[in-house]
Amino acid sequence: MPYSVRIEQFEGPLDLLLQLVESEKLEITSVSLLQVTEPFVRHVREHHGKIPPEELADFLIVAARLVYLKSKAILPTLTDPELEEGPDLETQLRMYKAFAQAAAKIAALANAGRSSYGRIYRAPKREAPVFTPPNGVTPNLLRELYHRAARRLEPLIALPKTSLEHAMTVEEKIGQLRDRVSTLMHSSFHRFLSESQNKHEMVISFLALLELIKLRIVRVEQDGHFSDITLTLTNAV
Amino acid sequence: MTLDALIEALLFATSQPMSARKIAEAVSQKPPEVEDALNALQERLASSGSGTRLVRSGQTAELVTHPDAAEIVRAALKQELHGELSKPSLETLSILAYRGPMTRPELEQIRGVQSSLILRNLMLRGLVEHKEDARLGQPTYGVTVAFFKHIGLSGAEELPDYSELRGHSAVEQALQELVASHEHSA
Amino acid sequence: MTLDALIEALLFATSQPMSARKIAEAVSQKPPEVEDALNALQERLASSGSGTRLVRSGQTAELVTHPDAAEIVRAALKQELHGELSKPSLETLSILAYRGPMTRPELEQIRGVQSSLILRNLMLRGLVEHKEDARLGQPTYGVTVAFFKHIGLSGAEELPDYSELRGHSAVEQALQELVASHEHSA
Repeated sequence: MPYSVRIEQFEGPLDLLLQLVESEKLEITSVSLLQVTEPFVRHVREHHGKIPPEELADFLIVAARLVYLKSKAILPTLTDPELEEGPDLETQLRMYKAFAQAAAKIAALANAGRSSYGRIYRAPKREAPVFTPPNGVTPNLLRELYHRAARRLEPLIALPKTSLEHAMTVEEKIGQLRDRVSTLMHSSFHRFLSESQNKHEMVISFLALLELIKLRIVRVEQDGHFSDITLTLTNAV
Repeated sequence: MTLDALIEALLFATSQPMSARKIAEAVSQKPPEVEDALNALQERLASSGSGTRLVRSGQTAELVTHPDAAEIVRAALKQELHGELSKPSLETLSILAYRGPMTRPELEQIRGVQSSLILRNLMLRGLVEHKEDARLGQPTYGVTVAFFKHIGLSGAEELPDYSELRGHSAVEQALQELVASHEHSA
Repeated sequence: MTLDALIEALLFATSQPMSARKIAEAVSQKPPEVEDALNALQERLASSGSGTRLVRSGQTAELVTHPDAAEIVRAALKQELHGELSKPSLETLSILAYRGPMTRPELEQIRGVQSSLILRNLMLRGLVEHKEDARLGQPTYGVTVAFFKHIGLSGAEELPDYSELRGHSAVEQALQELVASHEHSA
């Protein structure tokens, strides 16, 4: 499917998050975000194949930030500078909501059909077609400008591929994790996270972990309030 | 909105002289009402310090610029025709030289920007013209022979690295996306 | 003839959006005088019951028909209603209309999603354009005069709840944090 069409079909992660919060008739608070973490992650999982590849990473990042919030609630010592970076999700969602409401008003204006129209330019009749070449244009300048325009397209064409490379599939990661858990049996949550190479991988690890817990493949154990979480493979596999 | 304002908008947008009968049809009013409104419009433009005026000859009416602005307006239009080409115009010219003839959507797909005004300007200057072959139901545009001659070439083939750059893979792929999106939306 | 009438005649004759800089050149006046005259023109058209109005976005101005005349003008031009804008398009246009010009990372910070394709799409449709000022080494984007024509407003100030959203404190905070994190990672 061409990139120009694909983009129109799916709304972003904040839109999804806002819809979930509103469908539960909740205010936007840190607590309500915790409440919609599960449906959000479930939605991302279920619509995985339908999310445009260039947007997948953004959905995963929001999912990761939600899971991070939730994990922090049970494991207060957990901190990750990267996931803490930038405005918090709550602020971001409030801001998004303000613009989503404005967009609805703009939509009403657009649909009212009250457009303005400019003039149609009509060349004066008496002026015969003129030839007024610009100064200083050379074949080499044309070459340079054309080449530059063509080069400008390259990142756009590479976009779906680079985005996909960014967002490794959750399923793949689950497989890896399952293998790791089978061999190790015990795996520390902290170590698990620290082994992630970058933010994106961490995001996926988070999701995969959540997945495994929900599928009852992994059991999460925590000895004390501030101690590390231990991951254990259950008999389900 | 008053009838005279409505008629003003109509004459403004269509940009050509219109007969009172056609105006009456367009605004769904009777000729006497239109006649009154045309008088009101003429008077309002004259008394409100407008830069435009209503000219009437026989049964037709036309909006034109005020004669006091004639000199400046003429100079500006001349400047548009003879001044330096803007960067976007030069880029458009180079894309049409290497890759033309092409349709406007194809050109825009490569530039990534809506380009109708630029095409209009390049055509007014005789640097770009409609070519014979239409594609996807759209007219195609290419640079004129006169322009090639002006830069000392007998045709596109003599442009530096012509065959290599004409088939530039990024350009090729962008144009294929356009075809694909057409098929998709069809 | 007053400067605002002269500019009205100029915009009428060139029949396209013009930047304040180009207008200033054409009428041989300084930018502040042109700015004042554009305001006066906008005011005069609004208060004299004109069928036309001045639409402005950033530094660009265009003379267009009044939205009250939309139906009649559309019929006379044999134009169809504009196609509906998708939800992501509306969202992006709204953010840029209220808060623009802004860079792509700033836009993405608010939308929470990668936006290069939607920006490209809107630029192809002529609803969004690069604006002159770059920030953080990035180009900035804003809505065009064509966008305001489409929704029948004369400029950003007429947007619903404009001042409220323009100064939205959450937006302010988020964008500031974005700048901070940029500086941090730089």
